[in-house]
Amino acid sequence: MELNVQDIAAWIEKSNEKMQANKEYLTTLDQEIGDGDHGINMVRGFQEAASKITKQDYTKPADVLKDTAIMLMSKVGGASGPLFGTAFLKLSMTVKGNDTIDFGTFANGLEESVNGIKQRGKATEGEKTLVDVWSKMADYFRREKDFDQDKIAEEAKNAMEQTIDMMATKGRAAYFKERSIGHVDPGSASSFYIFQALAEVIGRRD
Amino acid sequence: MELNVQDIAAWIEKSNEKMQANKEYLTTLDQEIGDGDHGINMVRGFQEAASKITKQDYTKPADVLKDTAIMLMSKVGGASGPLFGTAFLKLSMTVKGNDTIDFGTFANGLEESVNGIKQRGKATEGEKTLVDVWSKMADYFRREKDFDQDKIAEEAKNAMEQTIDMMATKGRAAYFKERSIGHVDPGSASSFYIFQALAEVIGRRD
Amino acid sequence: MKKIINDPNQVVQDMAEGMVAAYPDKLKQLPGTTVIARKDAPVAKKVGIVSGGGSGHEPAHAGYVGKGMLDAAAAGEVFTSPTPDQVFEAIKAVNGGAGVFLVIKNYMGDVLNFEMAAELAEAEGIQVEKVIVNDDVAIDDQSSRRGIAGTVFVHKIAGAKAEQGGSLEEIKAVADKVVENVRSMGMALTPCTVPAAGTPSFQLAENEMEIGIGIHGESGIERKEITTADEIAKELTDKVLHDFEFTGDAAVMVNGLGSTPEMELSIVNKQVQSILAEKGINVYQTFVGEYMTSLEMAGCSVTLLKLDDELKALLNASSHAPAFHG
Amino acid sequence: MKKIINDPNQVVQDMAEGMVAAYPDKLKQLPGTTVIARKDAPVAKKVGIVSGGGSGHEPAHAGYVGKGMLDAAAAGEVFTSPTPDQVFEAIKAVNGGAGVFLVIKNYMGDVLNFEMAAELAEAEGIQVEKVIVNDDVAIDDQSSRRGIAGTVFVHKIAGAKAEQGGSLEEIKAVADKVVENVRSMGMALTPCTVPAAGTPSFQLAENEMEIGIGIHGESGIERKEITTADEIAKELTDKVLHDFEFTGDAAVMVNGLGSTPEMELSIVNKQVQSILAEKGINVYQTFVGEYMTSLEMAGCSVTLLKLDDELKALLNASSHAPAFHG
Ligand SMILES: Nc1ncnc2c1ncn2[C@@H]1O[C@H](COP(=O)(O)OP(=O)(O)O)[C@@H](O)[C@H]1O
Ligand SMILES: Nc1ncnc2c1ncn2[C@@H]1O[C@H](COP(=O)(O)OP(=O)(O)O)[C@@H](O)[C@H]1O
Ligand SMILES: [Mg+2]
Ligand SMILES: [Mg+2]
Ligand SMILES: [Mg+2]
Ligand SMILES: [Mg+2]
Repeated sequence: MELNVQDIAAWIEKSNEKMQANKEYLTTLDQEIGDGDHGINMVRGFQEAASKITKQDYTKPADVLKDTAIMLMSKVGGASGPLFGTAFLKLSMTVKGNDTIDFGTFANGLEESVNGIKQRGKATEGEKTLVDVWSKMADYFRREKDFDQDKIAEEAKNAMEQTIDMMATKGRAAYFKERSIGHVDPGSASSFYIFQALAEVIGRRD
Repeated sequence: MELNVQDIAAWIEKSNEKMQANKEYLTTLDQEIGDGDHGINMVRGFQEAASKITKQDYTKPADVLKDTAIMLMSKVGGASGPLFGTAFLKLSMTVKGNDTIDFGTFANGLEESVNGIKQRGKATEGEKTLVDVWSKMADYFRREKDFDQDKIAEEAKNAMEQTIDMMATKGRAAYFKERSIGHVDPGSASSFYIFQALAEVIGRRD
Repeated sequence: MKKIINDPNQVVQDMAEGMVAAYPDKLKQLPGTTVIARKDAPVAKKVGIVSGGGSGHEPAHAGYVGKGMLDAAAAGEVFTSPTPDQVFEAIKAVNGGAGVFLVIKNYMGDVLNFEMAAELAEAEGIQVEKVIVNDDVAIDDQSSRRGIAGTVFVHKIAGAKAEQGGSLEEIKAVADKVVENVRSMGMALTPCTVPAAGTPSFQLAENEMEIGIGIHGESGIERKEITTADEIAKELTDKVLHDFEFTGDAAVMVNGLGSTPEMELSIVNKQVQSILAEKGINVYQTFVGEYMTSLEMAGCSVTLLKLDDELKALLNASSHAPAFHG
Repeated sequence: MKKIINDPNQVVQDMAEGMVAAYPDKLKQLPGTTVIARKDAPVAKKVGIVSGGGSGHEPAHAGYVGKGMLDAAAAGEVFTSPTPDQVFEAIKAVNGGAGVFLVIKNYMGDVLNFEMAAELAEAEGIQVEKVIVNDDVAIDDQSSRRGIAGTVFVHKIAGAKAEQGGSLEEIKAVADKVVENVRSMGMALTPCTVPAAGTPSFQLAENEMEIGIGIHGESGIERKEITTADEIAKELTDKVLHDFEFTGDAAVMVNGLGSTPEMELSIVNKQVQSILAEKGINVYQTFVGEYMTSLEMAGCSVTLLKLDDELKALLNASSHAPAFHG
């Protein structure tokens, strides 16, 4: 299976729907170990990305991803904006020129995304940040052969849930040290929604 | 019956006890139609007056009354300080030189007090202020022949209660216009305690 | 009650000491009182300007003590007028021989206690004049209108006039002019808690606000459902404009009552300015911030002062008071 | 949620317009942004100073825009860093040819977004330098310490240096010196409510306080039972003194987080000053008030800045920013 430009556009739109639906939940997570704006930030960014994408005609997946990256960087604010923006920008750069994205290319793109996030945020795995979801997903894609709706969603969910027991050492949550343990990392939760949205797009195609 | 210097001192001390005991109630009344400090103000003033009087030896009732007036003026603050101060000062001036105070002299003193309060506060009867209690008590003393514990307390209570149905036109309560109706005037309540204290002193003597 | 205090009965004393500790070169506390005066008071041959009132209105009144503004501020207990002896000490401390001018807010307590102090001072041969500020248009009857945020303009302008060597009569005249030309109207979203009382001054539901509020934590003239900042600004401004014919130049103050974030004051200011522009009133200067508060009450007031050339010049004159820079 | 606002999604825009409306001669809003800049920006040949961050810290940051302090402040959504494009607009607007200096508070969001903006600016040939302020001693690990009230001293001193014609390198050097010599510690009695969230950022019982609070409505490092102002002042001051050896002269800031009455800040200041006097630290200048807030949070922070002659002169230099007078 390969993802075409409609699939990628649907991915972003579905991600937006999920952010809207879970805005309050994300904000609650961020109130617990952050400053309570993560839901608001993600909704603002994905709302703008989705509406930009809907308004425009694209021929290449990379262009959808790039516009998403730009909208996230320029609308989210907060730590998560540049990080998610970087993720989509790296993905876009990897698939540049392609009409469709095959599994291997997507896996490469995710690897680039993770590297980009880690570099920008100076964070690594296990620090209770969105790195923990993106990195686990890159690993998973490297191991697998083809897109699988259920497995992608499940893998992302597991990765998100594994942040519960971690102690934050990056981002605002790090200020709480031990007190950060026992909560889902907000950025990991929104990352999970992004991969869940991807899984649903794949499901629609199957 | 005549009131001697011990009676007058006891009056002030008993008034103080009543203010202490009803501080919260007076404050609640003032929260309803004022700024919520009347209990605090009265307690501060009578506390100082009582402790000044206890510490000192007096031979003349007028001196006790004068010190009370000075303490109320210089410790209460707010509208009620100068007004109660004036009341006790006028009383003191009327009985100046006397070793004891007979009923008629006390009645004259109260009349002077009412005039003093009215002049300072530019208020008259029916404006829902402490004038309403002091004026009713002056009337009562003018009508009667001798100190009577029960009647004094009863008369003062009635006067206080009559302020409930009045609409305030002086003091902070006046800002509330019709909304001031239905509440006891705080200054009338504390005036009632002063006369109740007087009644109890008389009762002790009977 | 959540407050950063030591003893509810010591808040005014502690505050006075803390204020002087912050500005030891500018301010002094008169011994045995909670009066704060200019460090260099009395200034010879200058009329001394004294104001004050209950505490809880900070930065009023001590924050306005300084060259070009007040010479002394007497602080009473929270929301309670200072007693005559305290005001009398303030008067004596700032009398440089040219007399003393009192700026009194129109509350029975303030008026009575300041007047008694004035009598004591006059008995000692000190010439005293006064103005009673009643800018609050929430009250219909002009004689019982409260003095609220507009008082700060009186402080500023009377203080500037004194600094320029104005006589007691000249200061009285210009202060009267300010009082005639200044109007305010306030509202609140929450009550406040007097430290010694320990409980909020009134209760308001989550969707309610009080319109026509004073600065003593009392309820307002009218209780209403909360509305937008634009509508609140409009209601306050319209009431002020309805009461007095503002034409030409004006100074505007959007004053926070204590816990209203400056963000919200700016939002209110935006609408106030657009209403004034629409009416053709020329805003000469705007003040947005906390000038006359009511402890931690949430809410704001809008004040307009009609300006002529004299008032403009005096408003512009320099002030060294910690809370008013001009 | 009780707030005087119009639309939770419009608060920053409304506020920016309201601020400029208050100081139309001093400030301007860059079109299409919520960046506020000096009216006369760019100032030719002067290094432009840009700061900013999430909104909700008013008067920071736009209140510090003015001659002698910042050239522009970029305001993000409430408690959310401004995006790179906004900061980039600010940088372009204040670049008078001598480069631009960024004062960034040490939050991942601020750092990332400002750095991206710096990259965009450098790509256009604008020279950019920066300082990252991390004065909050509540956090042990120095590299992850937050920037809080001490940032205002960086604004003031970097701004003064730029006004005096300092080069980008000289400004960087003096800003670094401030960051090395400034420490803060805060506490809170209540949470605050982000307008778009609508619910308080955390819950605190009537008898609880949070020690080691930031300025984004987050909980602190430690939850404790409320104690007296004196003990609170002591805890904050001791923590600051323990982290850095303050000797000689210092500037002190007792900063209110939003809804703390000035009365309480003065009471805290009284004790802070007496602790410093005891330790033989000479207080050169004190600032008591709301300088770096967290919406309507109740609480305060104590900041100390060790001063040498250069820092004293720059702290003393004149500032025309609406919220900082010097
Ligand atoms: N250094 C970092 N590296 C990677 N992710 C980070 C880093 N710092 C924060 N994050 C992520 O950002 C999320 C918070 O985003 P958000 O609330 O939008 O921004 P802010 O923390 O600025 O308020 C965290 O839950 C975490 O997943
Ligand atoms: N003009 C007046 N004349 C007589 N009594 C007055 C007047 N104004 C107020 N009072 C009395 O003072 C009382 C309020 O006293 P208090 O709360 O101590 O002072 P304040 O109103 O200054 O807070 C009122 O209940 C009323 O009885
Ligand atoms: Mg956040
Ligand atoms: Mg009262
Ligand atoms: Mg009072
Ligand atoms: Mg944030």
